[in-house]
Amino acid sequence: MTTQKAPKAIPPHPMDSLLRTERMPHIWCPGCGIGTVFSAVLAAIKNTGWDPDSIAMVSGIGCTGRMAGYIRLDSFHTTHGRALPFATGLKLAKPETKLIVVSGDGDLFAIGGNHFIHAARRNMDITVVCVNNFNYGMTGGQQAPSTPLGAKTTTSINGSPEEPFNFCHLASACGATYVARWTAMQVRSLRSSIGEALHKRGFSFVEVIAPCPSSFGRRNRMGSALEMLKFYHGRSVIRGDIDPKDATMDIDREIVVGKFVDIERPTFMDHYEKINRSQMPQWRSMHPDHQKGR
Amino acid sequence: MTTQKAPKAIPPHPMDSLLRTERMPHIWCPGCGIGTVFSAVLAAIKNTGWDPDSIAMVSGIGCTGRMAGYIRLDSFHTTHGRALPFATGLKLAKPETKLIVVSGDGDLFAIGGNHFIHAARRNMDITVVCVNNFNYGMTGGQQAPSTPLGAKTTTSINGSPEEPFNFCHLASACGATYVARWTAMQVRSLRSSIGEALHKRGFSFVEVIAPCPSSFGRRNRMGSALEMLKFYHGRSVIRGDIDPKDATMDIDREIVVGKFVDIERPTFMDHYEKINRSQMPQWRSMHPDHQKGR
Amino acid sequence: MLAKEVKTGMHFINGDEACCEGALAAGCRFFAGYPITPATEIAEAMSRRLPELGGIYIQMEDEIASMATILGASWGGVKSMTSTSGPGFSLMMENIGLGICTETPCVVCNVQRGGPSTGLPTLVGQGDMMQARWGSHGHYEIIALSPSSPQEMFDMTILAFNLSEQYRLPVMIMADEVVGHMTERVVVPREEEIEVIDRRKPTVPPEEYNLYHADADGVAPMANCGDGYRIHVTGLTHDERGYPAMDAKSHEKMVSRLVGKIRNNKDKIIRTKNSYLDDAEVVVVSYGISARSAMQAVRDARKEGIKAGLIKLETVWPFPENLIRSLAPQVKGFLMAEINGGQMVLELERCAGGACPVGLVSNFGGAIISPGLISNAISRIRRGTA
Amino acid sequence: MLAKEVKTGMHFINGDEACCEGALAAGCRFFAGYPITPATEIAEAMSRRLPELGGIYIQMEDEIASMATILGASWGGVKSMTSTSGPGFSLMMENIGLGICTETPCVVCNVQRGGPSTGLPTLVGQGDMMQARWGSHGHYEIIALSPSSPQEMFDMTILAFNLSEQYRLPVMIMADEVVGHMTERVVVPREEEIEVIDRRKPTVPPEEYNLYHADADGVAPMANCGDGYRIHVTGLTHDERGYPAMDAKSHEKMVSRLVGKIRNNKDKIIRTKNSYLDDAEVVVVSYGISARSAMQAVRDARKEGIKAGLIKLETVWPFPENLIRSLAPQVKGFLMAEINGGQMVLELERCAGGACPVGLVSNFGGAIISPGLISNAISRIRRGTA
Amino acid sequence: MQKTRQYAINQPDSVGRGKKRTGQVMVIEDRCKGCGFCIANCPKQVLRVSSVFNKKGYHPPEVIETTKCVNCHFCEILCPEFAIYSMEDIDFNE
Amino acid sequence: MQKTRQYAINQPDSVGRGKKRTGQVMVIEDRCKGCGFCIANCPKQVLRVSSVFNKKGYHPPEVIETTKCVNCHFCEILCPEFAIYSMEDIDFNE
Amino acid sequence: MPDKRTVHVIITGFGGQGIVMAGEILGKAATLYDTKHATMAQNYGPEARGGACSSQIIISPEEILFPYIEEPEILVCMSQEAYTKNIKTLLTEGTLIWDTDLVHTRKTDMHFKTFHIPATRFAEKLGSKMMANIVMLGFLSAVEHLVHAEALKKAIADSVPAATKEKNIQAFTAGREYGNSIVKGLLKLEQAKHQD
Amino acid sequence: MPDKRTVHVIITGFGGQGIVMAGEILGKAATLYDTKHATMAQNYGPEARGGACSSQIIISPEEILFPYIEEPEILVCMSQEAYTKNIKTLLTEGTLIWDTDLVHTRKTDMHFKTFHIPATRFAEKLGSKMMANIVMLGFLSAVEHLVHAEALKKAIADSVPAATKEKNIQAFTAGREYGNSIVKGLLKLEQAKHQD
Ligand SMILES: Cc1ncc(C[n+]2csc(CCOP(=O)(O)OP(=O)(O)O)c2C)c(N)n1
Ligand SMILES: Cc1ncc(C[n+]2csc(CCOP(=O)(O)OP(=O)(O)O)c2C)c(N)n1
Ligand code: SF4
Ligand code: SF4
Ligand code: SF4
Ligand code: SF4
Ligand code: SF4
Ligand code: SF4
Ligand SMILES: [Mg+2]
Ligand SMILES: [Mg+2]
Repeated sequence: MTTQKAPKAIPPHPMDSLLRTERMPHIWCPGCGIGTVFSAVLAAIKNTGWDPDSIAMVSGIGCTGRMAGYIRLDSFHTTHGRALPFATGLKLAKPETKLIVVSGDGDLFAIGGNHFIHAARRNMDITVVCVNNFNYGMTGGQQAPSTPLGAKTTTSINGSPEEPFNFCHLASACGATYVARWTAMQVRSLRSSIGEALHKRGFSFVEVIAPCPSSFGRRNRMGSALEMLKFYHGRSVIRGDIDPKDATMDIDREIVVGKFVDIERPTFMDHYEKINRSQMPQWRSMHPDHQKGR
Repeated sequence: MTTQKAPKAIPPHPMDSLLRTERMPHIWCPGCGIGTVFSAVLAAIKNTGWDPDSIAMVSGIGCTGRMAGYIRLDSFHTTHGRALPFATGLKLAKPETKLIVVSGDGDLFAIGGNHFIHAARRNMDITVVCVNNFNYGMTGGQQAPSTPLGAKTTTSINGSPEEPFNFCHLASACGATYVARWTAMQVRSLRSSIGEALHKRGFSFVEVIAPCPSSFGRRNRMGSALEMLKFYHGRSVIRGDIDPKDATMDIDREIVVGKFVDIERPTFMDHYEKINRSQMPQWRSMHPDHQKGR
Repeated sequence: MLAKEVKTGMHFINGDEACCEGALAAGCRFFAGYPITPATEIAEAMSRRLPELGGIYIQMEDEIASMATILGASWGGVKSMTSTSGPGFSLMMENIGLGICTETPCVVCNVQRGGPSTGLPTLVGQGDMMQARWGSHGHYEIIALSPSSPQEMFDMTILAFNLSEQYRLPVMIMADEVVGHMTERVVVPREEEIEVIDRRKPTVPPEEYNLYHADADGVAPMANCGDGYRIHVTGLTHDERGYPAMDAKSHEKMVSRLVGKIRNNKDKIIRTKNSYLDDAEVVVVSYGISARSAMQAVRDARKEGIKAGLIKLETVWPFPENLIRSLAPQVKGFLMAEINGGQMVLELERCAGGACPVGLVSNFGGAIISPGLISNAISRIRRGTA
Repeated sequence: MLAKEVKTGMHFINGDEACCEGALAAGCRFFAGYPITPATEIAEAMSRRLPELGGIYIQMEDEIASMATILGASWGGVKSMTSTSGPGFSLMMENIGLGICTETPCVVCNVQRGGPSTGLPTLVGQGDMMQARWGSHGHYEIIALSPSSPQEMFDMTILAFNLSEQYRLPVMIMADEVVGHMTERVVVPREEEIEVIDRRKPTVPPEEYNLYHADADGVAPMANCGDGYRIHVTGLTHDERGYPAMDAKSHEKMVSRLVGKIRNNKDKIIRTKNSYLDDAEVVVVSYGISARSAMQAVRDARKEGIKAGLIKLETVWPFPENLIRSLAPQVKGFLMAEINGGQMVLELERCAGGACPVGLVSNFGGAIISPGLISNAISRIRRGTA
Repeated sequence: MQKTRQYAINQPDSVGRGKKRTGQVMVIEDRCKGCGFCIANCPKQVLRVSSVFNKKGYHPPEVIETTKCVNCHFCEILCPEFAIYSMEDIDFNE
Repeated sequence: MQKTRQYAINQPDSVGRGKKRTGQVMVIEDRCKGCGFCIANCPKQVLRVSSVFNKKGYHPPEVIETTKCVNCHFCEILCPEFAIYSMEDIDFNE
Repeated sequence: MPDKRTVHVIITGFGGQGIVMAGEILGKAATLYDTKHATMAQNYGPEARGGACSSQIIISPEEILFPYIEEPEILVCMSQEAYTKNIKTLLTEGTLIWDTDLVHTRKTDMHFKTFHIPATRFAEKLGSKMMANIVMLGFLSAVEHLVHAEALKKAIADSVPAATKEKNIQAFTAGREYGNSIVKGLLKLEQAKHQD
Repeated sequence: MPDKRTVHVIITGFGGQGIVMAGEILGKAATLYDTKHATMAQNYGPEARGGACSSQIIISPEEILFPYIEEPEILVCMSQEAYTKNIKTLLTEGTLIWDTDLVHTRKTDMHFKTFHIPATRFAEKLGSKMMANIVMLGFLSAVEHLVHAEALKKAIADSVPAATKEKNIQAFTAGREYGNSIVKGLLKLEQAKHQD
């Protein structure tokens, strides 16, 4: 009664146009939340209606970072932790391009932490989506700056001795203009947050709590991917517009989700143009690549 | 009528015992605030009454970082930005040693920003004193992540296009247990803050706004060192115990000074010992270097 | 009034400033950097000049970020560069590797100071020559140039951009503190006299385009971000399309090409300035600031009737292996003059292949080599006492 | 029940785990690292074992921090190490330089994978050999070892610590993915059978002590932090006291000693395992996993009556220059087997000095060299057709 | 990679029964990794684990009752593999 | 480095006049870089710029009126050069 | 005859089946509890998240130099994907062993020495699917004499969690007995019928 | 005779005096507005924050190879510290020039050709201490003919801020005239008396 050969007329998966389908299936483990987040990213991009050639994706290294290899857009899979500076260069060289950076908690906040705080401070006009799976998935599940205190990983078999960052709080302390957090289950909210973030002029940050069943889940006996998905969702409490420092991120108590920051602040480019234009009225007019305006 | 040859009995400068006097005069420019901060650091150290061999200073590279070369304690002048990880290793290898890290705004928050946020997050039991002079003094005055928006430096002759960090806010967002800010003129408060910070078990951070007359002052026509000293002081407003995010740091409006954070939180070592001791009761007993206890 | 892109005319500027002007003349419109003595003046000059020309100067949080940023800018279609000195160069190594692996044109200028470590920030060194060649992990080939004067800082920066665009890789300018800080006359030609090479763009439609499908010269035309080719760029081993390909065969293919595009084009890339080689008995090989002392010594030797010659390396990498191999059997000896513990001399010795003695005149850094030391060494080599 | 420091007995463990056990047996009680394939298992093993022994495992935010942290720990008097692979090794370079300049004992294990850039994370490479020697800026000398089996991972990690304590510098273990990941029998001797060398401590009172006043062997006794010597340690060029000294003369003195303590003790440092050299016509030189293929090929050759020999480099740096120089005139040729585009072969060629041909059997990474390829090359060299 | 795509579609004879907007759900079986996200979270319990093995050895979901799908797309947006999606179905009652 | 240290001390004849705690201020002239911090911030205006050049060519401060120093140490803790410091003076009135 | 020449074994399946542990036990038995040399290499791959996984074990009376297996003499398959990926490497005269329920072999495999066992089913019966690898090892030890069974038991004992030791030895024995009965010809017919 | 052979000049003082600019102007004059070659090198040093500072200028009719000055023929000192640090390098037959008010020379310097001018005082009189360097250049141009005065004036004109051009040319002229008068012997006595 169910599956049959597809009649010619049946259209492909709605996201196929944005996928490098020739590279599917992707490498992510069964039930890995990254796939779901990726799907939300693609949907949000699609919803913008923007010319796909005016959008580019940059990632670092990690399971999450592999997204860049599956999206059918100009995409850059850089070095571990360096997605943001790479994206900064790309953005400034081509200000009319919309930049989306996707990477893991380790990539963005361990090795890449400095670039994150500076990009936020500078208010680079970039959207960052971070898949927080509480560990380094790609290398097999080591302690990360997101690993909850006491959680088990391959490098903290008795429990992690470090308190994790609250990424959303950090992002807002550094000046991000848009900050939101969702669990992977909350895909609709996630999709619209990513959409808002894309439309935001400035540094926007969306954190997604997602299951890594193979590494984090397994070590901490969290059950199947599905159970993890539900567990995170169950811990989540939606609280809009609270002070980001109160946006608790504690898998043992509560995961506060929602949009925490949505402000306006001049971007690096705004300041740069204003400061330098005052000296030089026809500023930027000579650069052929920039003549299109923004 | 005044100066004469000193009679033998007259004691040396009270800080000479903590100074590598054979290296004086130091390299800092006339009126550079670093000297004053250094003096306060030494005074605070002296006031603790601790065995000088149980205190060590670590610095990165920069004018401020040169402090490590003048203090007559075990002292380490490392690479640019890496004072904190170096100090982390030293501290964990010798937990009974009190570690004080001194460095500039660039060293700690430009190239070293990632180590700063992670050391704060881990709550490494280290005291950090940052001389914020709004630029890279050592290399001749370039834009730094502390440079006020619009301020002139050798790499922003029309004005800096970036909004600076608020270091105290950042430190507290990352979990520092003690956070204070003073201007160099407020030496008594500064000295007692450094003293409190030294006594604090955990990551403590003291920011000092200090004149760099040769680079920052000169480019921004701020007058003599003395005038800068007074200017910063004049802009300062003491506000104790406010939310660090409201501790404005704006040389054009106000520089909020005071102690912003003073909390208790287990250190990395506390967690490490607790987590691993539960597995292994005689934990740490075998390590000769650690037998002294802490 | 807009600033001129090419400041045609004569200038009395230092090497760092000349480097900046060369970059602008080559079409560079993006600079990301982090201050460090003695390269800071390049960044400072760029920070003044680029906004005038509608370009971007951004000061990054460190050298790692600077390097990553210029790679991003290059894929954005803008010629980009960074400058640094030893400590920053060390930090850039991982992302230089990314640039090499992803074949990203850009220029890195290292104004060398005395090392190792923080060393002698304000004094000269040439101790990063081997690092330029081998400093990033994995196997690859590079192009590195070494200017001896502000004029050459100008000229070679243009050359560096041209080579980087032509061969699609980060090209290094291995300057040194003295060359960076010394001020001399620099003649900037008229704009139309300056040869500027731009990256080859794809001529096929997106469906037929493969990001790493090389032309006959081993270099693939490059689509920029936004050109409609929907490229994927990765530092993982990749196939011609740019897609990750995690096996030895793909790796062999990829690295062979990365290495081959330099090795096979050596003759087109290598540039030396040869003086008095025709009848030379002793050939001094040198580069950067040391080459000036070497030239002085060679001229002095000639004055004394000693048949000395000079190979001034303009491209230090690739090394002029064939030239050395062909000279080795004819000369009484080679001499390398450099400010380090002996780096390029190792390559010289290898290429000489035992056919003649190879000597070294050097110091570890902090001072330039006095021509007298080289003269003495020339005499010793000539007498066979070295 | 406390865990044993030295797990005497036979184990079937992989190279990464063996490295960890070797470190512990050598007295290492501090590890700072950052995960990276294929070195992660060293960190993982350390994270399990160190807390058991009252030591510290800390996972740092990146490799730069890891390297700086182990330097700090070493000055705190605890033997320390880190492990990484290519990309992380590149990032460590600046602080490896600090370790060299400040003469800080510690160990860095690089489990090499295919490069450049992210390359082939899970597959073998030996492309970081020159980087180990030259990867940091400025001039210096290093010691690097290359194990070929889990057993050697154990043994050489002890050796690495001993050399690092003896010569006061970061010592590198240049392993590779296959050696790191392969599991074999590892025999751990009894504790008292393991030679462990500790840094020499000062014997003079603080007033008379100079941190960098060397003994006859070129190495200065080392006071740790807290020992009461009030030391000052800097990566700037420094004098014997450790104080900054910003001039060429001080630099010459400092670097001469840094370089000299290795160069002058070469004979004590260099270790090779030589097989069938006595009558060898063709000598294969190799190291790490490639040396096993080479040994197979040499044995196969011997079976066929070909007089092949093997020099297995245990210390890859310093390179056994004298041994090569002495053999070169006697053999029909040398052959280097390595997984890169030709790195140690350059040094081999240089040392052979043209006295005999030098061949290379290699691939760029991702797979180990099959013994057959080496056998063929041996035959070619022997016939003089290489 | 997936040359063959298989779809679960509404059968003609199932049309007309629903009052609400209905949908048809499609499964690209060879993409599925059997995580069960779609099955567990379909608000209408349209799906269940099939007994079929796909190329990778997983059991893709199958449709239990075709008419129940309300085209909410939830399976589609939750699926990490782009293996399932829903489309609006013609509702003959309108 | 500074072999010679010069001090400004209270003169015997100036003792006994003050009622409050008094101090004596010492200047290590060759350390001074003439920033004027001490002079401008002394609450009692004890100091002024001297006409003497020190080894580095700066004018170190000199004491105008020795008895006025209240030993507040402010000059001492403000001085970036460790070039000036104060000590308690014997107060004969107590 | 556990003292025959160098043997190359590949055990393969998917992540979570204990494939690597099986290889480890085999190697451990050979090196620590028998007098052989053994080298085990795992197959890593970033593309391998949750996918195919294999361990390669060389067992030899002599020192092993080249540690890779290009063409195994023995191939043990515990998943279909693993089978498909590896079958082409098996030596023509090699031995193919598989889990009856998880792998469908092809007719063309008949020229190999073939053995199969529903190892996962056996393990489930014994209490946990997780022991399928140990059942398989028992089976392997019966059909191919690589190391002494006693050595294998010792290696199992110090590789599995203490609490599961007994169970695992049972699993081993179950697999081994099944194997023995096949070798003795009792189950020959059944062994052949799953080919298609 | 501005076309004599290669000359090595060191101008030295402290940070803020425009020492480097003076060197630059000299070099510029020689290379851009005269037909000479010139190389200028600055003295850097991290220990130099606010301290001594110097610029070394080599002027030659020929290409200059070795860019460092070990022993200058002309030494211009604008601070005591700079004088002390550099005096020992001056060639025995060299020329020593200093700012009368800022430098105290020693008796032993008498064997040099010596000239001094209260350049800073002159500059102050003209409106800004900042022009002492230009006064000194004027003075230097009178006592040592390195490059044509016109070339120097042109170099000054395009080195100083446009608004201060006039003033700076005045400063140059003032220094030059003072120098000329000395050279002509008018002020000889005064020139000697400051030695001690
Ligand atoms: C310089 C460098 N260090 C380490 C690695 C190894 N590595 C690759 S991905 C990764 C962490 C991945 O964690 P995360 O960013 O959280 O991504 P996830 O895989 O969890 O999605 C690490 C440590 C590397 N590739 N480069
Ligand atoms: C890796 C590296 N990059 C750059 C430098 C050059 N450098 C030395 S100090 C410094 C910045 C100093 O600024 P800050 O930390 O604010 O200290 P300050 O001098 O202002 O006290 C820089 C960029 C260096 N030494 N190493
Ligand atoms: S390891 Fe974790 S993060 Fe990576 S693909 Fe698997 S489940 Fe996802
Ligand atoms: S440059 Fe600035 S920070 Fe450095 S010593 Fe001088 S005044 Fe102080
Ligand atoms: S579209 Fe909605 S109702 Fe239909 S199958 Fe998917 S989840 Fe169920
Ligand atoms: S959500 Fe996707 S991958 Fe998971 S079971 Fe459903 S169709 Fe398969
Ligand atoms: S101690 Fe106080 S009163 Fe005395 S001189 Fe110093 S600042 Fe003035
Ligand atoms: S504060 Fe110190 S350096 Fe400044 S003038 Fe006074 S004594 Fe001199
Ligand atoms: Mg992660
Ligand atoms: Mg600063």
